[in-house]
Amino acid sequence: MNGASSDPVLSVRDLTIGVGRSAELLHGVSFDILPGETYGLVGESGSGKSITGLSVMGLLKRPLGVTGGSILFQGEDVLKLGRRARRKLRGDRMAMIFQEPMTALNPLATIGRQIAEMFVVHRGMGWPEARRKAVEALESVRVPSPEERARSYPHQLSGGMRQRVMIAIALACRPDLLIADEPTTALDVTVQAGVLELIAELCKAEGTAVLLVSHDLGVIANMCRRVGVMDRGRLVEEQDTKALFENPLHPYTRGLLAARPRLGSRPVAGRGRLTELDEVVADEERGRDAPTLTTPRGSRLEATA
Amino acid sequence: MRLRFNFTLGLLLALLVIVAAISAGWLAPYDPVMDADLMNSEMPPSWEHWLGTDGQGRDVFSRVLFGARVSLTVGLVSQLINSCIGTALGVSAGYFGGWWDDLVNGLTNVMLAIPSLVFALAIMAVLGPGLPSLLIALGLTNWSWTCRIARSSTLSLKSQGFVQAAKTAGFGDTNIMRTQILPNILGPVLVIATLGIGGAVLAEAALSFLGVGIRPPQPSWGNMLTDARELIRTAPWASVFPGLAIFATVLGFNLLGDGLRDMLDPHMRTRRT
Amino acid sequence: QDATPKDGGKFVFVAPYGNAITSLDITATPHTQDEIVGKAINRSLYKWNPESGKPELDLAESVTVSDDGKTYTYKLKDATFHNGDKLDADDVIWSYNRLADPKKALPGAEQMLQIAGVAEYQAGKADHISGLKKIDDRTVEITVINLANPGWNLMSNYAPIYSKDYPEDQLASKPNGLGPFKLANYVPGSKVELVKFDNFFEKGKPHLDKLDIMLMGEAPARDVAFRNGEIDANVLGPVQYEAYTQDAALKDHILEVAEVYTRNIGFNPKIEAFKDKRVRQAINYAINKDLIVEKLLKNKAYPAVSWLPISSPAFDKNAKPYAYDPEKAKELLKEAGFETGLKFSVTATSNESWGLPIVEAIIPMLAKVGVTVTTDPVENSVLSDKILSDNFESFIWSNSSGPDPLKYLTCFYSKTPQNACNYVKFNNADFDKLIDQAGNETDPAKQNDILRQANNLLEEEAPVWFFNYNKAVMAYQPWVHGLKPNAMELAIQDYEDIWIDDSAPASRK
Amino acid sequence: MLRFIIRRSLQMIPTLLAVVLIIFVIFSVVPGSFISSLMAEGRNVMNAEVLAHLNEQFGLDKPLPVRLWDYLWGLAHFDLGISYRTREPVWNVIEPRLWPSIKLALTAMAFAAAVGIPLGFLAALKPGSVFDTGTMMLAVSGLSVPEFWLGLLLMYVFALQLGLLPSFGYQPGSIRHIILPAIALGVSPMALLARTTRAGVLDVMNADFVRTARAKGLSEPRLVRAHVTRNVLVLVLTTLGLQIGSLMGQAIVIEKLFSWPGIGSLLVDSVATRDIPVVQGTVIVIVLWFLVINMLVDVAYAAIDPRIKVT
Amino acid sequence: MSRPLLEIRDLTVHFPLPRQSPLGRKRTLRAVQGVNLTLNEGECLSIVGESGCGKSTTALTVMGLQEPTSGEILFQGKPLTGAGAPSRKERARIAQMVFQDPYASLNPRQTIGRMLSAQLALHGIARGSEARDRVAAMLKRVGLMPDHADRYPHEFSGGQRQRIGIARALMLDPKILVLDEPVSALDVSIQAQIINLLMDLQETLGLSYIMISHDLSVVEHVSDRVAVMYFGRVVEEGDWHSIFSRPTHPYTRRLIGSVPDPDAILAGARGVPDAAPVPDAARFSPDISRRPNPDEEPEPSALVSIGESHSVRLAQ
Ligand SMILES: Nc1ncnc2c1ncn2[C@@H]1O[C@H](COP(=O)(O)OP(=O)(O)OP(=O)(O)O)[C@@H](O)[C@H]1O
Ligand SMILES: Nc1ncnc2c1ncn2[C@@H]1O[C@H](COP(=O)(O)OP(=O)(O)OP(=O)(O)O)[C@@H](O)[C@H]1O
Ligand SMILES: [Mg+2]
Ligand SMILES: [Mg+2]
Repeated sequence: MNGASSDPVLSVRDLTIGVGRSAELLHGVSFDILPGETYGLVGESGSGKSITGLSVMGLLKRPLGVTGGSILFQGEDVLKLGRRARRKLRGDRMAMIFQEPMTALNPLATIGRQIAEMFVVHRGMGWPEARRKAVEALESVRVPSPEERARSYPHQLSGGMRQRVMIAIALACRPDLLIADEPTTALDVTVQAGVLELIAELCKAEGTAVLLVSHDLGVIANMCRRVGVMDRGRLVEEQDTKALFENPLHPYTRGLLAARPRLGSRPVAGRGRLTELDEVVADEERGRDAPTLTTPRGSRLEATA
Repeated sequence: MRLRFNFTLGLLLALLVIVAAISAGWLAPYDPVMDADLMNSEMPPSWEHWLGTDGQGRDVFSRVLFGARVSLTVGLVSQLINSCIGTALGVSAGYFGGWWDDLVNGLTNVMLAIPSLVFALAIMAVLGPGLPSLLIALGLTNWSWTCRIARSSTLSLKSQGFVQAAKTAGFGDTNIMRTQILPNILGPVLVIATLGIGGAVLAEAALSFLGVGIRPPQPSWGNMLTDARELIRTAPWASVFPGLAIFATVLGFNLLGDGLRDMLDPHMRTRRT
Repeated sequence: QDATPKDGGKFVFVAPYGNAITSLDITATPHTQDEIVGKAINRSLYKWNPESGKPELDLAESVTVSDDGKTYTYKLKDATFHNGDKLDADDVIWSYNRLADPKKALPGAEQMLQIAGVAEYQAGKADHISGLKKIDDRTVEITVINLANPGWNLMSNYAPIYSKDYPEDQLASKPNGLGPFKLANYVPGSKVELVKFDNFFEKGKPHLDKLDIMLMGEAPARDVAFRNGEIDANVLGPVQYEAYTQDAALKDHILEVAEVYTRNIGFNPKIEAFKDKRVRQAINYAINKDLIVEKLLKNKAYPAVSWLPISSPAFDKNAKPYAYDPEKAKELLKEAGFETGLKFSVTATSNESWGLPIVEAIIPMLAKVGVTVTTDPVENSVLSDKILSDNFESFIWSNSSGPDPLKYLTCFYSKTPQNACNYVKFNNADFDKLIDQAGNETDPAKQNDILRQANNLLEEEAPVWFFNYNKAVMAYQPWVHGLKPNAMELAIQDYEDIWIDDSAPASRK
Repeated sequence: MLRFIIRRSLQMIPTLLAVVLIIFVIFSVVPGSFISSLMAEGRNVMNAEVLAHLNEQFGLDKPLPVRLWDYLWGLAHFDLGISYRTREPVWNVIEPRLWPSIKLALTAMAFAAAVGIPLGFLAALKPGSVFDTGTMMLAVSGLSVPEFWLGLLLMYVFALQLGLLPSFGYQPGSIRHIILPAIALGVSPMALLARTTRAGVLDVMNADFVRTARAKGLSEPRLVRAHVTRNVLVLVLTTLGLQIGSLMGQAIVIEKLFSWPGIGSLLVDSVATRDIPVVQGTVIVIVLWFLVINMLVDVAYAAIDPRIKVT
Repeated sequence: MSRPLLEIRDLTVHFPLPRQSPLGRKRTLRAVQGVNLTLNEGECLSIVGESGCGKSTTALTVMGLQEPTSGEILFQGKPLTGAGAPSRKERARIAQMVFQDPYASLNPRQTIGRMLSAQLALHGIARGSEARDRVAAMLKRVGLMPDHADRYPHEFSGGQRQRIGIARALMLDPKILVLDEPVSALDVSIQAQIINLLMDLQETLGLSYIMISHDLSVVEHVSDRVAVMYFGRVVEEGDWHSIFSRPTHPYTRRLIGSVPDPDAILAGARGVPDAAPVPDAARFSPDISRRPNPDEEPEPSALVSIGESHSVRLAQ
């Protein structure tokens, strides 16, 4: 923990998430995010990154629920807030961007309306004014011809554009905390870079703190000053990015870094084997107790099995 | 919770009916046709006749039991025919596409546009009343939903890796349809069939009402209900019990189908295709 | 019903058979349902008098018969059509020509056959009917080909007098008749609303201002509607009959009549066993028809003795129906060699009084004497088709058997073809002789004697299982008067005589 | 839009042709004929010559293909032929039945939608609750009762016992007369709609964009209003359309029971009397109704859902 | 070098698009346009490019799962498509495919063993216990346990499923393996295992690969040659080293530039290597974010050689 110049925006303490009361998916995770800071959360699929983000927003769906710990947002434990107060926070002071830009927007409402809604709900504006602000917001995320775009529907936009719209929505009320859950994984590589840059730039300008969830170390390296590594429901390591890459402490982190081929690292002649995770870290060393409940993310068909 | 309860209830009801149908011969205290005693007609439920007697003096309980046979045969067999036709057409149309798909699609639309009751009525008019005609009439008129679902499922399965893989492994088209596609669409088809069983039982009743049902004196719930509707004031038991039997059966299979659907695939809905 | 009729008010009647009215042009349809409406709108030369049981003059005030008994001269009444036209001799001639016209293929053609020259006209050998002659505007002369009273034919509701000047293509939608009521509104498939025709030729009639005829085929629904006061008269089925007669509030307003139908199971001699008189008799012995009539028909029928109904003048009051005697039946079957193994199917519609329920009831009874019966359920139209094309083993049907005994016994005359009405191809020389005799007998009493013998012979021969004669029953609301026990068809009423009293609810005033 | 309607109308032609063909074939092999139905009452024996003339008059003496061709030729000129039974043009027979039928279908559907959709919605908002379980049981029960049985029951209760409503019949202007048959007819689509709506709401509530809306801090009522309702409507519309479309054909039993002068009872009567031109005509009308309603549903889709373009 | 193992000549695949109106113009989607590629024995050819550029379509055509609109595919000089094409069964011995989505590429209702042995039976290679043995051997070869044969797909993790996918593809001893994004659905930690497995197999079995991927670091690691596809066309092609050291086409450059590379970033140096000299760089189409409209834009030139086994497509 480095000496904080100011109080953290978000302070997650011993957060435990479970299914009902029986199984734990997240075991006592703690981290802080300082104002204006971008904090990265990496880890492999199912390690609990998304549910961490969702629990901060208060969007966990039944049967999932927070079973212990606290989430201090600007010093206030949001878990103790009433539903109404919690809702007031959402979108206004903390916002979230999701992974899948194709389905995250209401297909039946115009882009403009979906952005403007933020101003109506949180700023009490009338629709015409909110709509004007929405166009401005679109402009700020560099959507070309924003006037026109405000009138289009999500399906008329490309994936990258939609993700920009999502950013516009999330940042509309200038929140203090933005949770970006794999915001670019579904996008083409060439588009990814642009979207990430946009997030970084806007948040910097507004001093918004960002919790960036990703499984891509490249993305994290690019964006974050500090990184937390998650493995099977635990935060196993937290370091400054540079330090992490240079000197990973936890064996799992080491494995993660080693397993990835790096561009330009191949010798001109021949090709070497990649380092596999379990060559670096033995299973016993890595997992104390594995999370009890894992549903493989599966296809629809699988559910019929 | 709700799901499990409803499904269990459905399963119980369906099993009850099936057991009743199978063991009607042992359970029924009287012959449903020959043990008619006009002297004892329209007797209320009593120790000798648990559910009373009908206008002909026949034991309602026995007739309800034997009626289960007919009604269930109608439901199960006609749905089986529907499922076979619908699946065969739907899978082949979805798999092969092209003109065959267009043809099947057109036919499905025609079948969907002619109300099945109207169609069944016409077929019954040609074949005359009786169990075989009923099976044909109801079996030929209700496959369009199965076909649609089978087709759309096949379309989405067709592009999946394992079907493609089977193709590249050199398997023939029929083999692929049989081993790769069919097992995977059986779930939704089963759901529709289960829901359809109830529909067929009701259709049998409706056709009986319109005068083209099972051939008397063979008892079916539909014709028991139709015959006894005049007696609703004087001998309500003669129609209430077959009515309840229909209700319980249709309810049972509907709950079963709903439950199956929820269990098999929570996302399967009859969407636009 | 003996108080003086009151004028005014509305009567809501119901047409109980099937649902729809075929056509408002009664000449275009042979269905009873349509007669129920047609009777209000149209008039024929004769009409059926339900009280006397005979045809009587309707549109004519008098008739003179020639000495040879074949030429009738009618003096027409001063009657007006709904459109204001006056009835004259040309209308009668035009109407009968139209009915007989083979190109028009009208059901009423049947009723014209007695008129001289119709055969030639239909064969295309004459351009008009020679037996119809206009004497003057109000006098018409009709020549017939036999000695039978032409009233039997010309009273038919299917043979009404239309105005010759009225456009034919309007008849179906805007009928124009001589009847007591004219059309106000027609909702196809639902009801016919009629209003009083002020120029009706019988002075002082009709009494009602309005007549609604609702169409309702479903007996339980009709029952609810009647009890709910939505309709003023209800033709009852057996179940309602029993319920109504036991209901203190309803039992005093029930009209019963023995109709002239004989319900029977006809045996097709195509089946070897049915050629044997003993088998046919055995079946008659084996079935307890009294019980069926009591339990299934709730006594809304009279167990049949032979073919002719009780009301028939040729009915033998001393004749006894076949008794229920299974032992005797077994004996007869044994004699005939059908102790076991006799099996036949009954072609039947779903009619409650002469259809499948009856067959269902006889199945166990016949099973007891070793006869196996199966059902062959058909629709109405298929029943007649199968019977007329000899495509059946046996059938259960309800056939007209009156009021004219000679006409209906002739159905068993060996020369009557199966597709006319000898459905069971009955062929008995003794019976034929009696019919021939009766046909040549002019003295009605003697004729009836001969027919009585024939009818008894028929019972002995048992070409059919004699089941019952229909009892038609109508319940009516207490405020209704003037309904008549029409043995031909109870649902066909002389609407001009119906009236309602002060106790009627507001909706009927 | 107009183009779409024209195109869809043209697409109906093959479907209609197929329907006509099917019905024609079925009724050309059906036992019994119009002629034999005339004799059905067992009393009026019509003479053979009259019958022969009747056959000739209706072209029944011609071979089947010729009859089919004549029929199609007439159809191409919007001529449905002459009814055997009434001897009037078929359209004149059908036309007065059309409005009562449409009225009944629409009223039944209005009832079904007004009750079924809100029920489904409420049930889905509290999935697993007692209300949900109860509603869905009720819905499934609604699908499990034979229609005529339900109709009779309604008649006994509301007309006879309570005396609230007329039990049968059709009055052009009367709302009271339509209530019972409409309810009897509407119960099964109501149940279906309740189920579809419930499933639709659950589906939509699980959609990603609803999570987005939650993340935006919308209150539940606002969320339901602004984001769920329309999306559910899109899912429900198909069922709604299919139900309205097939209601006219499904009404047969109810129309018969309540003596409702609609297309369905006309069809049954015509089948019974083998009045083939009217059977053909009514089936065509029923099918057309289905197709037109479905076309309208597609138009409605385009109005609600920007992703769908009708061109 | 001897005759190439596989040649793709002038491959074009068009898909019909629904007409916008009944009388509207017939529209087609040009998924693949005039693609020429060769694959030599024992080589790994990678195809990279953004989503929708026609990579999978090309692969499916090679597999015979998609009919080409025009052009031909030759295997050892014999056509795989068109009139003289081998039957589906014969073809199965030539090329097999590993699919992108390990979850969707296995039939959920078939045990692994059944799926694998059915192939053997179909081709008359082995039956009964012999087939079982072969299946067991194959499972071992891809790093699974023989008793896994009795399991259903849902009982495996993603990485295991991809191994099964590979086992299935290898069951018939094909010469060519087409890998359509074989690791992109997998976790980083598992990716390495699968890539290593694939490389091992290639060496021990002498297989030739066509690999489709958008992950350039993986591509760089395993390929011998690389083809960059862009809107249905190959825009740059060459041996891996030329492509990664001298990316020339603007799209290739951009692709390499947008790979988030932690080392480069942390080092503060995010550079893309210099392009090879081309006759006239200005002729590249400036806006590369848009699908080229074939009616407006000029046809690009053929591939132009810009170095030893390195060629690029220029705009005309
Ligand atoms: N609704 C749920 N019910 C039960 N378990 C759940 C539910 N949602 C998530 N989980 C489990 O919680 C764990 C953490 O899931 P989470 O979505 O946070 O993973 P993640 O790190 O975001 O993975 P990914 O990279 O795949 O998005 C996983 O084991 C997952 O199976
Ligand atoms: N069966 C088909 N019918 C119509 N269009 C198709 C079909 N298959 C592919 N396409 C279209 O052809 C184009 C090329 O598709 P292809 O799948 O080859 O792309 P890809 O390069 O593999 O993309 P990705 O990386 O997303 O898998 C796409 O625009 C796709 O939408
Ligand atoms: Mg996640
Ligand atoms: Mg692809």
